[in-house]
Amino acid sequence: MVSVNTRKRMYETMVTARHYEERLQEEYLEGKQPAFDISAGPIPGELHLAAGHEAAAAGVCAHLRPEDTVTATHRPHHVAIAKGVDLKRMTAEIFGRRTGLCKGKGGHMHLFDPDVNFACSGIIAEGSPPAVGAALAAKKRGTTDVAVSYLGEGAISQGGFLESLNLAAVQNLPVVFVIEDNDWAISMPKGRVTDVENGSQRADGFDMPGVRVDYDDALAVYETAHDAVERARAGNGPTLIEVQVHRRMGHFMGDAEGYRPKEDVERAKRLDCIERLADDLREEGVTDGDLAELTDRAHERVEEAIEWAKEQPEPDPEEAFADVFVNPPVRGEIVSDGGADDADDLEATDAEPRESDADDGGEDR
Amino acid sequence: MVSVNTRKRMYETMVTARHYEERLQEEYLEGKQPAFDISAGPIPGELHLAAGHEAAAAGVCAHLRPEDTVTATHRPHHVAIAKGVDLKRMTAEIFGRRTGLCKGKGGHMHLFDPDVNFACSGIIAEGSPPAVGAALAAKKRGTTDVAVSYLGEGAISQGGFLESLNLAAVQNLPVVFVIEDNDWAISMPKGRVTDVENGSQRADGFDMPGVRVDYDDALAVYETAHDAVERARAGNGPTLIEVQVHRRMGHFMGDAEGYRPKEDVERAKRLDCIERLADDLREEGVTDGDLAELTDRAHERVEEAIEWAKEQPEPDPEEAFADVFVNPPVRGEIVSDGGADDADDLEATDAEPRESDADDGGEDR
Amino acid sequence: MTQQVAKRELTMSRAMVEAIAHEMRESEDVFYMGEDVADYGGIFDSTQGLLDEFGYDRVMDVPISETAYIGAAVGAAQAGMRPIAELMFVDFFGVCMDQIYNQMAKNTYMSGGSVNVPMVLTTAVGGGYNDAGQHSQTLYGTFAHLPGMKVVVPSNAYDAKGLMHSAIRDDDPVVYMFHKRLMGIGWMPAPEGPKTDVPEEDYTVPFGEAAVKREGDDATVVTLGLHVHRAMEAAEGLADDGIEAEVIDLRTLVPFDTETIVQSVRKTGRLVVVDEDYRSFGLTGEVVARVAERALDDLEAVERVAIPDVPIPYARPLEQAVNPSTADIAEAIRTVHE
Amino acid sequence: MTQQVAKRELTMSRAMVEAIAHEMRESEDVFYMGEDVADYGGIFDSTQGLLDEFGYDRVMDVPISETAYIGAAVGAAQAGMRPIAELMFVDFFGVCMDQIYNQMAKNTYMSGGSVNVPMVLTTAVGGGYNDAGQHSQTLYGTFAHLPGMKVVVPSNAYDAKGLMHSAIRDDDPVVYMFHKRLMGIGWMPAPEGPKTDVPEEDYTVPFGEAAVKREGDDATVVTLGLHVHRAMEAAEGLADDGIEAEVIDLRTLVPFDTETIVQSVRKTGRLVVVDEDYRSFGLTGEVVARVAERALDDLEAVERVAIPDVPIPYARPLEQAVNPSTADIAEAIRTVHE
Ligand SMILES: Cc1ncc(C[n+]2csc(CCOP(=O)(O)OP(=O)(O)O)c2C)c(N)n1
Ligand SMILES: Cc1ncc(C[n+]2csc(CCOP(=O)(O)OP(=O)(O)O)c2C)c(N)n1
Ligand SMILES: [Mg+2]
Ligand SMILES: [Mg+2]
Repeated sequence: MVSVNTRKRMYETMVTARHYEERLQEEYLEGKQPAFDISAGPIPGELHLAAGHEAAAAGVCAHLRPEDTVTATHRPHHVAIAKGVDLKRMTAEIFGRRTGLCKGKGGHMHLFDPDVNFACSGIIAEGSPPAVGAALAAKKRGTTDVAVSYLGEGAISQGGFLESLNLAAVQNLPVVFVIEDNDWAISMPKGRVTDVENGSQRADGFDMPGVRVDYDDALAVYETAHDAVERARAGNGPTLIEVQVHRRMGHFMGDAEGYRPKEDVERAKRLDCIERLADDLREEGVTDGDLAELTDRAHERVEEAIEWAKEQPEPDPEEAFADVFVNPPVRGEIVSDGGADDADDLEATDAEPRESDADDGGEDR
Repeated sequence: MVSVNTRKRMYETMVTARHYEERLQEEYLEGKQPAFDISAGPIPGELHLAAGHEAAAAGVCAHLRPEDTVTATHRPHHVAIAKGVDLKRMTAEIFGRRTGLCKGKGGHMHLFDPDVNFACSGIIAEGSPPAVGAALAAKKRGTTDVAVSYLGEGAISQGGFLESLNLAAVQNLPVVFVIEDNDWAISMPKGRVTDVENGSQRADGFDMPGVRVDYDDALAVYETAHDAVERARAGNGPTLIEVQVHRRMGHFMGDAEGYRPKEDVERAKRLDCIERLADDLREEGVTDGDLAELTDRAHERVEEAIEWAKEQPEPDPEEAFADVFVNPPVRGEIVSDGGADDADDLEATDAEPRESDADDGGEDR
Repeated sequence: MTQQVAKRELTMSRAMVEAIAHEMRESEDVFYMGEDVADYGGIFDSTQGLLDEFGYDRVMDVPISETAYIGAAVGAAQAGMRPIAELMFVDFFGVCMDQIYNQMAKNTYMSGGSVNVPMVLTTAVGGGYNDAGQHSQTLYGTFAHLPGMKVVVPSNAYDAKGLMHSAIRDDDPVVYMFHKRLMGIGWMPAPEGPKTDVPEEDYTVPFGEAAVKREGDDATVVTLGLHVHRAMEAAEGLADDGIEAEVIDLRTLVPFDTETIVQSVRKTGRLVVVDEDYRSFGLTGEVVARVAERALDDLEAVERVAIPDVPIPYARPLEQAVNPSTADIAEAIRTVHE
Repeated sequence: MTQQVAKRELTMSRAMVEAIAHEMRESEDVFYMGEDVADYGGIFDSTQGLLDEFGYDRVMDVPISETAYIGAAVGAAQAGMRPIAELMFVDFFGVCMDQIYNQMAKNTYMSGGSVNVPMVLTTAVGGGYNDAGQHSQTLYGTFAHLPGMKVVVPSNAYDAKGLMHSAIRDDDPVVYMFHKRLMGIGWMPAPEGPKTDVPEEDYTVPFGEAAVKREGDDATVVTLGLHVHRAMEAAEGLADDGIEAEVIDLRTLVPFDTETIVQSVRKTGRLVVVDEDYRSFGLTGEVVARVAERALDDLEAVERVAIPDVPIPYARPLEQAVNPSTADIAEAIRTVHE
């Protein structure tokens, strides 16, 4: 049985994530009017939102401690929020600010928060091997830390994921692989790219337990993840979980979803994991007032983070040349100018801050 | 029921392959005395012999036609022989001669015989995707050709193989994947690198049939392969087969096998698939005289091939610069000298044939 | 004579797709494989409209498993077909390079020419829209360094079509790198330059011939892809100051047209190489070295303008600091001209 | 004063392993992962003897799945350990480059330095023993081109040990490329050069400092790895004819010691770059370009000697034709000297 408190916490996490995505969407589209220009506006570049995926984040991460590692995908915000990533600095990163988690170098697909051992990346299944490595480190050090590797259902055919299953299994490592099955990999429906309906079936080929949660019920996810995480912590090895989620938006902002049947979009919106959990909480006697309170607090936190982020300074151009190494070479030269000249001419050439305007879409607009 | 004729043909193939390996071993070690020098002798470089694997080659390839594609591994000779690769030109290739299958450019790990659609390569699982591609071509063209991808049991954890299973399955392609399980990947026993005892279990994760032949009985392989190949030809999709074989020698020539229990070597030698098939043939009424005749013919063919190969000319050094492209650029320059100078100075620099001596182990001996 | 020949301006993506469609009509052997190439039409419009005409069998969506499907293209090509396989972003090469460089590129040579691999690997390159370090690279040098693949980089619609015809008809593997910012994608505004007149009929742009986009006596600017347009802009700007730069668009990296560059440098004596790839161990060094080998006596000054050996950062001021701008190029030209 | 300090000559592999063993003794965080690194001791002796002292947990055999285990090393490194992961042959990079260049190399930068990846990727390079196109490459340029990894290439036992200590202690990812022909492996005879005196105690060879192996006024030969020994041999041979070549061993590619090379060329005026990697878009071009940028006026002649942009062929006469020999180097020195 999942306690009401836990349910409420998950609810708040999910509402935070949902509101965060909605607000990012607004911010993202600002400055991309009237014509959509990916490089314009306060948040340029690709933006992959996870509205409809929240149950998979909250239900799993509810079991995790800061010491546990999570590697997320190109669609990372809900998981980051559930894992406890610093929301302000994460937002600042997404807005490309100097005080962002990565000083503006990573952006929304490359959020790193070592305080809670969270990372994500933009290449399909790329996070699986490092998660296995974090688990390996835990095993070597004799801790009870676990690692969770998130993937989309489109990633279950990628070699790096499949190799990771085997390595985790044979080394008996404390890893939980979590597939968020939102039915689509950009425009490709699951059935077009694999014969298995149940992605957790991939585990069968590696003698690893595989479990599927057929509906995005945060409580079912919570319970399934509970077993997997406990199994891992107890030194009994990895588990593969697939969770059915729903993609409420396009693959990335700007995706018109011409390939997607309208009913499928509607269905995804109808099957709302947050509504489902709210209903459950009501059944448990939680009042609408209580829920509204949680929601308000969540919204407030999101607003605060976005407000804070937007006040943060942009990085100086010359910061682009730092951080390639934490231990930069002394004598050997690393080219560190933007182009034309030698390192010692840095000030003379590219490092002079160019005009940078938050609404400027770059050279070729 | 496998006809006696088919059994005899398989026997001859297997004896040919075995004798071939034994003779190559002799030739290889010649010139590597007293101290083993990998770069010396008539066959330099790595040499991976497949003695003990013959049943997996003969039992599968007995079902194949020249139009069918086979991609083999770094341990390819037995499969090449079973597939009907030109033995003389293959041998010339292994001896690095100009009339070899690849004009001396490929060597023993890179044998290509387009006449029978055979290829092999030296990177683990690298042959699987091209085999899937050949099968895709067959499907697109509406032929009944199939493709067979050979792998070692060590390869079943490699991403390229696992991805290929999925692609073949979802496209329903006429491919048969054949794992030769010789218990070892160089020095690593199977149990150290994967949790599954039965490699064909990998198929389970992709909704593909997987079958294991638990002992290297050519007849059992033949029958299993029969079903798989027919299934593929009929358009019913791929199959994964694992065959237990035995590694009678080191991983490559020169491997002292310090890591391998002596009993395991002895066991591998005791469990001889050729002896097994001979016994079977005797039970079917084939006389020792008949078997000797097959053996003699096989040995003769091998001797002829080796003799022929050794008479073949070595390539000229300047041939090294040809064949990068079949359609070499006209105007755009491709650097085609061995080093110091421009293309038009070719004669003046490296293309002048250097001393090349078949017993010369190269610059640094 | 009152009738005017209607000129047809196409975006680079339309031109590229036109060549593909033409070749697909000509031969059943040509087909396209990639992620999101069917219904979506290619994330960067590289297959826009093809599904309607050719159907799912010839415009194939494939699982996200680049090793498997690019390797499958190799196998199909060796079986005599002429596949086009798309690597959505060149940045993803790391998951499938083995099939690309060890099979696609080497099988012809390693087979002594008995096998050939007539396939095209298309891939999107380039940054400038804040997509960060895993989605903004060009990696020109990485591909051109490894032998056995022809490597082409169109900078405009005319070349895009002609190079695509050449690529599909070529009996060798061709890596066709198209710059996102040049494609004319609705959501990613392009400079005007890449949109050019494009003949309706098929034609080829031969490999190994660089294009002199602008003549000048004062400096030679060698570049490719997006930066052809920035170099042209820089050159036009400097013309006001009486500095005349010659701008050369490499168009193909393998084969490489050393001759055109050397001739130009013999005239100008000054070389600026502009590249959107990482600066060290890549294209810029190669161009300088080829000129130094052939025309050292004529070479008076040299500058390289490229990504300064850092991963490509996300935030706008940071990315702008590392991606060579028109101003950077102008400054380099001034420097060599001094 | 009658007592002599006993000198210890070690093979390069022994020296490399000695450093690893030392660091493993110092810290539980250091461990080694790779194929055949436990019982076998590394196909090229890179872990010989380590299993006996440290056991299977710290000298780990792993499944043939380079993406998984090299990526796992990244994860373990980010968790604060100091893994060493071995890619058996550098030629296999194609199956796992994503984890190497997109994670290991970029995570420090992309995290703004909040994460670092203190791991070493060891890998065997080089040909000359007829192992053909998939097992004979060096790929120096491929690794050095992509930012975020330090890249080192020892040419002798002393450097091998010192560079390994530096690599393991470095807080950044280091690619440690050891040339098979230098390791002193029983079955692969090596030239004598790489076997050197090696102190028992630990010491570091700093990154970014090339070594002048031989002084000379007539030409500068820049090279690395195996070809340091060929260049030395060529230089000694030419000394008889009165030509004195300066031979520089780069030792590390990232960071790169431009200064030492430029100083030498300022003196000699002539540059020969010798590389066992492919010629174009790689190391040779980079060296020439760096010299051209800094010392163009002093540069009178330049030659590149490298693998001529063909895959590496199998047969002995063919491989010898493409792998730069002592004679090729001597000829190049003569050419620039003329
Ligand atoms: C190796 C690789 N191939 C392709 C891509 C491009 N890509 C980014 S997201 C995506 C679809 C992913 O689908 P899925 O895994 O189901 O995750 P979702 O986006 O649905 O959350 C693709 C193909 C990539 N980033 N990396
Ligand atoms: C990607 C890759 N990794 C590692 C190797 C080195 N290697 C060559 S053969 C081999 C062992 C293969 O074992 P298995 O697949 O069982 O085949 P077997 O040699 O037993 O026939 C290894 C690790 C390689 N060639 N390619
Ligand atoms: Mg999905
Ligand atoms: Mg094996």
